[in-house]
Amino acid sequence: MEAYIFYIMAAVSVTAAVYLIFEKNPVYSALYLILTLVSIAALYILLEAQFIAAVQIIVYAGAIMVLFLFVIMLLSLNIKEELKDAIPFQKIPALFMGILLFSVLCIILKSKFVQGKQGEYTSAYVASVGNTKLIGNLLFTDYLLPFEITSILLFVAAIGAIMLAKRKL
Amino acid sequence: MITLTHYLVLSAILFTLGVIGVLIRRNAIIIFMCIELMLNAVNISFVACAHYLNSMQGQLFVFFTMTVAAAEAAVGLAIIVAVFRNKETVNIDDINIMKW
Amino acid sequence: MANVSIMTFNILSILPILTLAGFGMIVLLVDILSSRKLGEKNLLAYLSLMGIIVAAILARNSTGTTLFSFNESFAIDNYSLFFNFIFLLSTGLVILISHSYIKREEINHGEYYALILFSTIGMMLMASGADLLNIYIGLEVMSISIYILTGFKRSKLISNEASLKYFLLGAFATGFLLYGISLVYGSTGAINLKQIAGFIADKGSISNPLLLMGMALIIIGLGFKVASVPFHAWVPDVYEGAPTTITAFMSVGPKAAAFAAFLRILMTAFGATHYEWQKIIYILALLTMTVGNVVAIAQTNVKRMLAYSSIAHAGYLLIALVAANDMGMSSVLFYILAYTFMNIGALAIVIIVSQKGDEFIQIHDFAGLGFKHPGLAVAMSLFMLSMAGIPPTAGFVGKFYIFSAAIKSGYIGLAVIGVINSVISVFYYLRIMVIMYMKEPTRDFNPLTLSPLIVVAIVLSVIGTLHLGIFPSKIMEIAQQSILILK
Amino acid sequence: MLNLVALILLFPLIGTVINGLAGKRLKKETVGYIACGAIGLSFLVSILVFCGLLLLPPQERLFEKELFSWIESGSFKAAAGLQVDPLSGIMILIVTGVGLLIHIYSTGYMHEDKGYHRYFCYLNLFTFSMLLLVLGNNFLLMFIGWEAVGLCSYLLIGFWYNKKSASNAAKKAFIVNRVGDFGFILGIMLIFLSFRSIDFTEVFHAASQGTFAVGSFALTLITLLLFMGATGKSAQIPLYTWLPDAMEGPTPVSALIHAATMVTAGVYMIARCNILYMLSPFTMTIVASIGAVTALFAASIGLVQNDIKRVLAYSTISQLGYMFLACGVGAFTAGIFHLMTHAFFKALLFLGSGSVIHAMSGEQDMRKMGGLRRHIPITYKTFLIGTIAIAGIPPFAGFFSKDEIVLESLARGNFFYWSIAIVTSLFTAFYMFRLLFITFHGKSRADHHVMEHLHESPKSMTFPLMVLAGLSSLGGFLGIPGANIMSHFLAPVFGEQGHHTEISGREAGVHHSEGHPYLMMIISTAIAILGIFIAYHLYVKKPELPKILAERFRFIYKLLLNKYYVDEMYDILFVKSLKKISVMLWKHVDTQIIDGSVNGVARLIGRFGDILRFLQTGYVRNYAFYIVLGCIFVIVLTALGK
Repeated sequence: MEAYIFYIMAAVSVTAAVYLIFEKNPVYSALYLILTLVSIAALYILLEAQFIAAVQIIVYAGAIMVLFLFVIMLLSLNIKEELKDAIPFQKIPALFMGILLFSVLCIILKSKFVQGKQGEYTSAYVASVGNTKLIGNLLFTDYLLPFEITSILLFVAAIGAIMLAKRKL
Repeated sequence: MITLTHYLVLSAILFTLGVIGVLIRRNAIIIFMCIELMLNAVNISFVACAHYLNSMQGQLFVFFTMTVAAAEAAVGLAIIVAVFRNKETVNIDDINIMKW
Repeated sequence: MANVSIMTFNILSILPILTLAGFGMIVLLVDILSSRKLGEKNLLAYLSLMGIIVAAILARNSTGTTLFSFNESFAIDNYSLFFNFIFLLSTGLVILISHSYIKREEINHGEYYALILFSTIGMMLMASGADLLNIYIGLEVMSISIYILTGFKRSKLISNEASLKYFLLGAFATGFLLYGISLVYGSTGAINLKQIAGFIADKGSISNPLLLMGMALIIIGLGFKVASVPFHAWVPDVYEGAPTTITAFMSVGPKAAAFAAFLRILMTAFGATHYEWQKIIYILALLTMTVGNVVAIAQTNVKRMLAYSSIAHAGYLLIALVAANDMGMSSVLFYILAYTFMNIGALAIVIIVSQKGDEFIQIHDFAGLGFKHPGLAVAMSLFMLSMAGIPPTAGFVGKFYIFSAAIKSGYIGLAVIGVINSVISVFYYLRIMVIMYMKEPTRDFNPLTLSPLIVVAIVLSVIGTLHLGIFPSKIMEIAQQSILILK
Repeated sequence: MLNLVALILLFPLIGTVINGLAGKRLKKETVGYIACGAIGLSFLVSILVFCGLLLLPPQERLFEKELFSWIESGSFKAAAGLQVDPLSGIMILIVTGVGLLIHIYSTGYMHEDKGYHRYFCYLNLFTFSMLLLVLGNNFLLMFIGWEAVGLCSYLLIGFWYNKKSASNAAKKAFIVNRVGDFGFILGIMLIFLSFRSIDFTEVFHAASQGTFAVGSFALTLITLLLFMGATGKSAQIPLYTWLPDAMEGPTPVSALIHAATMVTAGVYMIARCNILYMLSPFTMTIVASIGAVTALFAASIGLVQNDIKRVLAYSTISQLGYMFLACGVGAFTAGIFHLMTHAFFKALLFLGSGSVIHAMSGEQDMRKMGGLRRHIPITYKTFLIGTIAIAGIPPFAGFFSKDEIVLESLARGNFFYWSIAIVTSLFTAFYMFRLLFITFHGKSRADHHVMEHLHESPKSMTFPLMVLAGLSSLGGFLGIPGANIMSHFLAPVFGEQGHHTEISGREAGVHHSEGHPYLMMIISTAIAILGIFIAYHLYVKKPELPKILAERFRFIYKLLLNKYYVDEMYDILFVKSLKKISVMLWKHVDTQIIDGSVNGVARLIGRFGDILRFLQTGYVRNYAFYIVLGCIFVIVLTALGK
């Protein structure tokens, strides 16, 4: 059962990703990306990361991609402008490069490697406490510093978005 | 039985697709989406590793990656909007006044 | 290593960061509350400077301690302290040179200073981060601020373009960095540098290709930030298009931060696998300095030329990384400090000489500066000589340390190539001097963008360049103590 | 008194700073007084220090003064320290003494120049750098002086920056020197690697204790690299090309570069490192051969040059070749002795030629001179003394020093060195007297415009000439065979052993040469007189003969006149061949880049830069492509390169 879900979701995400990179219309591309993100969220549930799966749907697929779509609509981009390619000679090498990169990665992934140290958060333990609660606990104890710094990051992003995109300052 | 390697290979496939997308697309927004795809591929590998290692750090890392991605999206799209204001295009092949 | 204390939660250790964040917000608040008159924003510069000074004082308080807080993910030690001072110094100098520049370019918004301060927070986090998460977050805070600052001249296409290029490529490279982190995490089960090192010590690294690939990808990600060839292509375009002050900023601070993280990751986490990364960095160093220097010769735009020269300098620093001995590591610290002075100084003069809209930044626009404004020309010559590595300047001592470190570790070939490269570099540094002193002026230099603050920055840079060249031993001693923690 | 040594450096530095900062606002006289005063005081202190040195017993004549610890890093230490011993004692006297005369001369020569203060600022800095080079007690400090001298020469040669040729010559000098410096700094690093120290005392002590075997690879490499630096600074084959061009600077600067400072640095360095060189016979052979070949080569070029300063420039190269020949055969004393006498007469000749040029309203071509003897008598007389001195006629200074080198080249070297030395001395006598005859004798060939302005130079210019003439006549007696003061004085530096072998070597050499040093003296004097006679015959008795000869031996004449086409050869070798390919590839690539580069090598690198910069296409996707390419490369390197 688990294996089926994995293969189906993996196939969906890969197919959607392929469409994303070959689709001419940016709106469709964005929609394919959302499809990929959702299928990845399903994989997260399979991996017992419910909180992350939820965040993936709500923040990524929900908020970030809506922002993308919004900008695409705002700029009302037409499809034609992609037709002229200034560096057409890169396409074939790029594909080749991608295949090469992938095969190198696979060779290494297929090779025998020692797995990392096992942690204390076994499935049973996580299930007994609850995934979200555990993440919350860790975020406000061990990972407080990055968590707080992230607030600065978001603040910077907000300033930046206003600075760069606002029509009049 | 689905092993860690399965997830890592899926992650590698998506990552590579993202890289190819960056290399061949000309629309800045789509390039940016491809970069998001790469980040998601990495996230899969994080969560999968966390799962198979009985560790929580991977999930936490993904949490932060998503936040960063959100911040990057805001800034990146703002930059694209700013470019569009001045140049009326998001085709990055046209955006090369600086070279050599 | 006297008193190593481990605390889970220690607010004192992040006081400098909090200070900078606080001052960043204050700057924004004051900007909103004060009137909209552009001319009256001097206060903001002084406020930011004050923030930097306060942060420096607070950072100074922790001199000599070694302290890991926040679940051992944040280190306060001599190493991070040394880098924090470099960051604060470079940020301070950049604010000094910014004041008149952003007025001239009409981008005098409070956000400018706030973003610079926030970016500095990111750098400090990178230097102090003892786990990969903190380093990553720090990198992002730093980079995103700089993406925005690069595009700060919103109405200028060149600035937009630089920002877009930097952003897309930066995000792309960060993808590789993250991928590397995830693989390292997967193969060791840890993101804390010490735990990674511990795991490698237990299990050995030879049988772990995934770990090595993770390491390689991290090197690529950071290699992008330090502008090593072939991950350098963004540098010339971004440096040229960014506001000149930001060019000064990003050629020093972020590069230093990336090197801080680089050194800490490689030495602390991957110290045991140094044979693996040394050969990668060996080749990167070789390519970086050669391409940087050779292409710099063909440039006519000063900012672009300095961009290539900054690539070349990253190459020299990578040599020290390859050497990986005490002398090499401490020379990285020393050289970055030296580079801070000479590069910001040089760009400050570029700012003064260029005019509104960054008009005059071709090399021949400097013609005759030597007669019209001898003071500026002498300072510029000093910075150029220092970059070319001619005694008695900081650049010479730094290069000497680096090459000696390489020879000490047995990398004689690399040192020889380094020296040849510094001979090549003389061509283009000298060209600026030749043009300043041996060509008749082709234009009127007035009005110069002079303000007391920028003069202070240049004087500080001159003093720094000379002091480090003539009395380097004290700083070198501090640098040597600073790197002890890495081993 | 020895403690005063820091003052020697301090005074020129103060002079530089004052003239550099405030010179623009000061009166010309004041600037001159400050500059000359600074060097004068420095000269006085040098004398005091020298006397202090003399008061010590010979074997204790080594004084070190550490100013502050300069670079300290782990086992690596370099102090900013000064060292006085007989060798540096002589050198500071030469540098400050001759330097002072040149300073005084310059106050007259440069009087009309609007960059007066700038000139003296550089000149003081130049002297300072040279003194630093000479006084430094470790290799790194010496290197700093070494670099600083290069930098100052760059500033001074390009002093008249309006002249395109001057600024080109300046760049050429600087960059050719940098090529040599590259070897020098590598040599220093290797010294540190081998000896764990760069202090003169420690390194030489370790070397004399036999740390390395004679002829060991490390030492040979070190000495060769150091010598590479010397070939750059002292203008030896193959890095000599900058020196003839260096005369584009004001004439007193040429005098300073050619006589007291800069070019002598290489000889000084080798003499300083004599222990290292003695331990590597292979390098010694190289040094001697390059010295000998350079001597002959440059002298032969000097035979046909028509520019008065150019003749002198080639003669400097040739004389430096002598010094290297001496060092190469192990006769360091002879080398230093010749360095000293050469400083006297070459300064005299250059200043004299400056006086001639001054009188001729800037004309440098000898063919437009002639008959100046009567118009500028003081210059003529002093110039004559200088010419006799360099030609090697007893009892003038050049005779003793050159004779010693000729002698040693046979005694310690071989017949080949000796014959080159002899032929060179014939050439020297010939071209120097040719210069003298063409310039001062015969009928005037200048137009009357110039003739009307013909005048003897002011006192400030003739006084140094007279002092130098005195030194050129008498300076040789310091090293007169039999009672050789120089060699006794320098003995502690060149080692008890070296001294010993020197004497025994001399005796052996004397035996070798049929037991009669005087015979050798007579031979060399005769050769010199022969040279003079030929010159006299060709240029005074039958002035039409040279032209006929030039016609008959057209090929050789052209070859010599064009300096063996070395510059052109470098051009073809490094530039032309590559240019052709590049032009084909990048036909539309502009010419503007070429203009920035300086010589062949620079252009070659610049070409690479041109090609590489086209990788910077401006397309983001290309850049991303490079990243991926690099990424795959790095991963493959990690994964496969076990």
